[in-house]
Amino acid sequence: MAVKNVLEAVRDTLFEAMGRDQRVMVLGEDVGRHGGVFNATQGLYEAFGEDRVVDTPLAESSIVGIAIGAAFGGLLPVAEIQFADFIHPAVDQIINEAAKIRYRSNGDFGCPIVIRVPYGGGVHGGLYHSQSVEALFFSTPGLKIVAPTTPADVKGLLLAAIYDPDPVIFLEHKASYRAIKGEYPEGEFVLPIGPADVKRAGTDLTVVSYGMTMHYALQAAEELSREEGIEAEVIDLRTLLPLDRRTIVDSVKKTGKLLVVHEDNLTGGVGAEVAATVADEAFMYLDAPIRRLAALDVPSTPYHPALERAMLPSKAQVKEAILELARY
Amino acid sequence: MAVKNVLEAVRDTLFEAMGRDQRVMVLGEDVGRHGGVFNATQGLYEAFGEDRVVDTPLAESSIVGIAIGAAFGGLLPVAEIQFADFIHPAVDQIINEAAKIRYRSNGDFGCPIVIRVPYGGGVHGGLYHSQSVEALFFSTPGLKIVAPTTPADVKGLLLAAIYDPDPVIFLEHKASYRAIKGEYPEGEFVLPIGPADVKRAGTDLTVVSYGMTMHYALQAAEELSREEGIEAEVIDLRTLLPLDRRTIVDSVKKTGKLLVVHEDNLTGGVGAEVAATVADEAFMYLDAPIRRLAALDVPSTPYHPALERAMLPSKAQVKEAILELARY
Amino acid sequence: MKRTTGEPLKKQAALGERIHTRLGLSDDDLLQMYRTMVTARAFDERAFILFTQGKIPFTVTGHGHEGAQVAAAKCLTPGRDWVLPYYRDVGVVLALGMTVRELMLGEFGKAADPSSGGRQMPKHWGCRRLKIVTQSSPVATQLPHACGLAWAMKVRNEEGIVWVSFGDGVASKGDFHEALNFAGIHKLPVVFFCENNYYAISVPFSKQSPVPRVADRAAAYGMPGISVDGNDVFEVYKATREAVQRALAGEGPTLVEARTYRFGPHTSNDDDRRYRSRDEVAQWKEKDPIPRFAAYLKEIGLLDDQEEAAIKAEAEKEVREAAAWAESQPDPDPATVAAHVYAERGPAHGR
Amino acid sequence: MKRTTGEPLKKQAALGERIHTRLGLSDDDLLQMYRTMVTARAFDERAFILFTQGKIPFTVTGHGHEGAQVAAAKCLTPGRDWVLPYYRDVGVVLALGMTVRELMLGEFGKAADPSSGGRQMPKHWGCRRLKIVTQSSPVATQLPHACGLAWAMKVRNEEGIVWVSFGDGVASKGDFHEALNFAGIHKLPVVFFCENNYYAISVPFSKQSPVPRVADRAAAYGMPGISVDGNDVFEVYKATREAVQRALAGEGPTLVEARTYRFGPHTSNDDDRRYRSRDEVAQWKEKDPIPRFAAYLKEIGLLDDQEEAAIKAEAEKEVREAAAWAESQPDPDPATVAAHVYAERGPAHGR
Ligand SMILES: Cc1ncc(C[n+]2csc(CCOP(=O)(O)OP(=O)(O)O)c2C)c(N)n1
Ligand SMILES: Cc1ncc(C[n+]2csc(CCOP(=O)(O)OP(=O)(O)O)c2C)c(N)n1
Ligand SMILES: [Mg+2]
Ligand SMILES: [Mg+2]
Repeated sequence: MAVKNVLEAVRDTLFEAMGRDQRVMVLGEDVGRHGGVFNATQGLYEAFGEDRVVDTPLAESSIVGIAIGAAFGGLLPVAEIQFADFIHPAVDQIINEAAKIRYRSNGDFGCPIVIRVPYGGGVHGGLYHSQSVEALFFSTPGLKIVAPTTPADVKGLLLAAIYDPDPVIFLEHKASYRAIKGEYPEGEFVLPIGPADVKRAGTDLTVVSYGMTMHYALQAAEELSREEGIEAEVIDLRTLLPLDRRTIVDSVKKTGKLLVVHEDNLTGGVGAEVAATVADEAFMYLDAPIRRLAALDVPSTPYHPALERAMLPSKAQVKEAILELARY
Repeated sequence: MAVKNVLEAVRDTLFEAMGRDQRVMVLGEDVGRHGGVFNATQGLYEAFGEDRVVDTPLAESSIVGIAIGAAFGGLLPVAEIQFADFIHPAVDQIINEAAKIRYRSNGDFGCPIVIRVPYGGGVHGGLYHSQSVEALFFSTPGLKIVAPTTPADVKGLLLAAIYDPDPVIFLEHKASYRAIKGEYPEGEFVLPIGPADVKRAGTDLTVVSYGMTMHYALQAAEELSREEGIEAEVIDLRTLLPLDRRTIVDSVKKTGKLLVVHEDNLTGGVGAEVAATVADEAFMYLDAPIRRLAALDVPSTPYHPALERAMLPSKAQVKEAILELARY
Repeated sequence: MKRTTGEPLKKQAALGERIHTRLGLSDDDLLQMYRTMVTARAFDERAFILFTQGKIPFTVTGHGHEGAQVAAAKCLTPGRDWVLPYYRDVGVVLALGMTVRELMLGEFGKAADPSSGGRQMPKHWGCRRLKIVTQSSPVATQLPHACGLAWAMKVRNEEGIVWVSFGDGVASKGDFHEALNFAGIHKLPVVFFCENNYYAISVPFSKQSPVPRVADRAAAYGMPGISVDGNDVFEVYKATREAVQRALAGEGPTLVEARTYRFGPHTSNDDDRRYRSRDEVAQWKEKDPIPRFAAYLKEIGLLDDQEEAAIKAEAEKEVREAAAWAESQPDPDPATVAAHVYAERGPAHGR
Repeated sequence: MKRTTGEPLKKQAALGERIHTRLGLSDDDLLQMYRTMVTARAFDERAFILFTQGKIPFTVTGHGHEGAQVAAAKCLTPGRDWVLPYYRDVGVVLALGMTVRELMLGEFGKAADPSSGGRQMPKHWGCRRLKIVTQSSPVATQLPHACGLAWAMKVRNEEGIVWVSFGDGVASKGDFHEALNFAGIHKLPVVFFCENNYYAISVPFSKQSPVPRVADRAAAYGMPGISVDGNDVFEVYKATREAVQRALAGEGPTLVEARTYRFGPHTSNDDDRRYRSRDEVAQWKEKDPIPRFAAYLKEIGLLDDQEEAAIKAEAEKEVREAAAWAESQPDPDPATVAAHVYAERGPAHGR
């Protein structure tokens, strides 16, 4: 198997999907000749032409709205929102339209679109090139949200998302694009949307995460295993919505402790739902308070590296939080 | 003191504020000559003229955007979004602009706007005249969200919101407009944004809620006190953001049990944050799993009363949940 | 209703220069259009009565718009063209082939309501069979959908066009701009059909628009903008048909504005006396498209007073019976409330 | 730099018919404008060097836009008018009175950066003192803010106007439409200033706009649209001044389009060779507004080669020194990261 980074995985998966299925199209700002500001669509324009690789005007609401219409018309559109921070004008089309179409039509219409969204901080992008937006969409039944951060997960879930009959927000952590490398499965490789992935088995506590902080958790868990003999079970949610409560609850029933980590800010984040679920369904198994580690509750990530570091959760903090909870 | 309903409280408070302070203005769809589709601005146009009571075009993003600009210019704008279900086009202006202005300008600029938002179901409004949108904004530091549902709370918090130097989303439950009556304090009566209100003291369990379900909880608590001798402590959040964690945690430390109830759907709702907070900060005091009761996780409230009833939490369900948890 | 004498046909022949023949409309076309207009009117009147009787909690009517609607729909080919109507377009969906009974199920929000099984408010039609796209209530959102559909038709080389309607207030919204802009850039086969009734609820057109005509906005999108008397069936038909032909010919989108008026309140929740004078309403009622069209039909001998009354009576009977029938149909089963949040099974096949 | 001989003044007197005198611009005005243009250029060149050196993680430049920017800013009255610039407008904010040192603090994101204390990316200026409104990065959002400000000025009877700038890509967005629509309806004192450089990152204007000029969109909003050669300082000045005068006279908003070009990549992250031919760039560089303005100044005797070089050297020195100074200033204190989420104290007093 080839080793690729996350960005290559996105691009190659799009290339494969478009090559195989005429219905797949991509649209967004600069996705055409430019190949995307992160190069995620590089080569598609040359290979598949301007009917299927569409440079849209600078107008996010219409990017999603056009994708919805194209899906009605039988295409399988993959829309790119250039940065997660610019998805907000499209919230109406995503929440009130895409996510409600099947329900409101009593199943007569569906909305098989994918919205690719580069997100996340740690890239000196400041307030508007760093945001995590999962909480914004997390209370939206009808929508699916996936956030894979290994090349294999990216491939398997992006293919699944393209063929999913419902709208999928596909979150790509910008910091993972080049930093995270791994095996890239050849050919048809589809992962189900829904199930979380136990990326590391353990017995002492459960760490639930996704995105870049999941990688921090994995690394910290390895270190703590070596250094302290602490065995953390690390669950990568991968799919945020619908949430795989079962895997989480089962794990906590085994370990008795839960730490949730995410880069999104604390209040109202996905971590709250994970914690609330466990505080209900695994209450009798809990040996310690449920801990959450997340970004500070400030409006967004500041630009200067010193402020940025102070705002985002770090690997060191994740390690410390695991250690502290393990010792509780 | 006069007894008024919630709608009258909104209207009369706006009238008082505008009469007292030239800077206060209202803007929105049909707020002028019509007086608002719920009559919440009735009489303002006649009393204060079209410079201060502005019928805007049908364009929610600009309603909020114009309010922000007017605030820069020294006014204190109160924008009305006709139904919560139509706030989505304004999400960018609310989250990326209003909530981030102070932070991004390092305190140089502020954004003293109020966005009044009639919300909630049970009024046969179907998918798009029933939504609860608090979860959408709840992960937005820099923004304040209040949701009072007694005439006195409405007055005190609306006045506070108008004078608050930060943006405030003011949620008005449509079903409370006429159904909830109570004393309306005369003259200057301001309540602080932030503190939750213990609407009923109790010892057996803590019920945290807001909006119409808070009234269900209050009624159920009274009934269960009479019928079963169960004493529920009912906390009305009133302010959702920033969340008054202290009052909640202190109450649960006393009662040992927590039920959170809201009309918004379960996943990613305010209830998750309340539960997660308690599962961390009051863990040692908990005698039972933390329970949440909320609307079904479906895209929105269906139109037909039979479906609507099946989707929304009822007073009977609240009562049952209290009873069950008390007996746990 | 069948015609009983050959007389009017003769009369018509003598009037070869009449506008409808110039437009290629046959006698049958005219009568069918007239009947649909009358049925639409009767349907909405019945719906309002049902509301007043407390049998349904809400309705919204297209009173006054029927001429524009039926004329526009006449230019469309059901099953070929995608249609995105808005909540006043009862005349459109009837003309396309939704039945009065289907529509009545929607008014009651019954389980068998084809649009939504009782999940949407009345008048939010959707019908895959007829390529009528499911409607939300937030306005303007359907305009980019129309562009996406047109894109799909274009790249898949499918014959047909996309027709999307909306009110004058909608022209204020960002989605209107983004959609017309995209359609203009790519010369998409879309007909943007604005039913300008000069009010967005209470807000008069002058507070929505800095220009006197919605069609004046078309130039900014590099497309023709045509404003017509929306109560004149033939003007609307002509403008819409030309727009459809342009679209079919690959010449791109058109913005058609049909200037009309809503005779009733905005919805059953509204009281329009708060913002419109009775005089103004009365003046517009004189331009009512139904008597006006009837007058034309009479002039050319296609209709007489008796037939006019019969058509009306028939329509009223049909809607009354449909209402009674629909009322007796099963309500949605509360056990289905959580169905169709997600597809029951994948993978996607274009729906 | 002081002038050393009286010669050119004489020469100028002989040229009473020159355009700048007709426009009411003095020699001092011209020289001040020229210096600001050169300083803006030097500032951005320095910023790019800092990026290349790895001293700052990011920058964005206004190369090529300086003529339009300085000419437009010349029409504004600092402290009276509200100004909402966008990220290329280094020439605007310099002209209004932000200092090179202040701007350099922004490039480094230093604690004393007046715009944001290092929270925003460089070039996101805000400065209450000069009524420069805090900028976000999402484009077009500032356009409705401009309307709100204008509304406030109007109802408070404050003298002045609101000037807001943006790129050509922004005209595609919903907020553009909603803002111009509102300004048009209420004849608000706003000047909408579009710097059309024919690209939104890589997307050419032809894929953003169905009409050849941004100004062609103005008619839809009932306002004048004026398109000028953005590299001609006098054309821009004239059009903007007229727009300001209209606004001051209560005649409403204007859309001014300055057609120009960006000489460099979109930002320091971009490689424009992926989407623009070097030929195209070279052709536009021949229209560079700085040498063009210099040529005019030389023609009227206000500048010679030596002075030209001296002004450039002076500007380069100023920005180099400012960069070194700014680099040495304190970084933001991580302990302040949670400050200014909410106001430290109320109540609101208009900020
Ligand atoms: C985004 C949004 N905002 C507000 C509303 C509430 N609303 C429903 S219809 C309407 C007025 C629409 O006016 P117009 O477009 O002229 O159509 P008309 O009803 O007059 O036919 C408003 C404001 C809505 N449905 N959607
Ligand atoms: C809402 C939004 N979407 C996308 C972006 C990313 N982006 C930044 S600048 C830009 C292009 C802007 O082009 P234009 O308006 O022509 O201004 P220019 O940069 O050419 O001066 C884009 C797409 C953004 N900042 N905001
Ligand atoms: Mg209207
Ligand atoms: Mg540009």
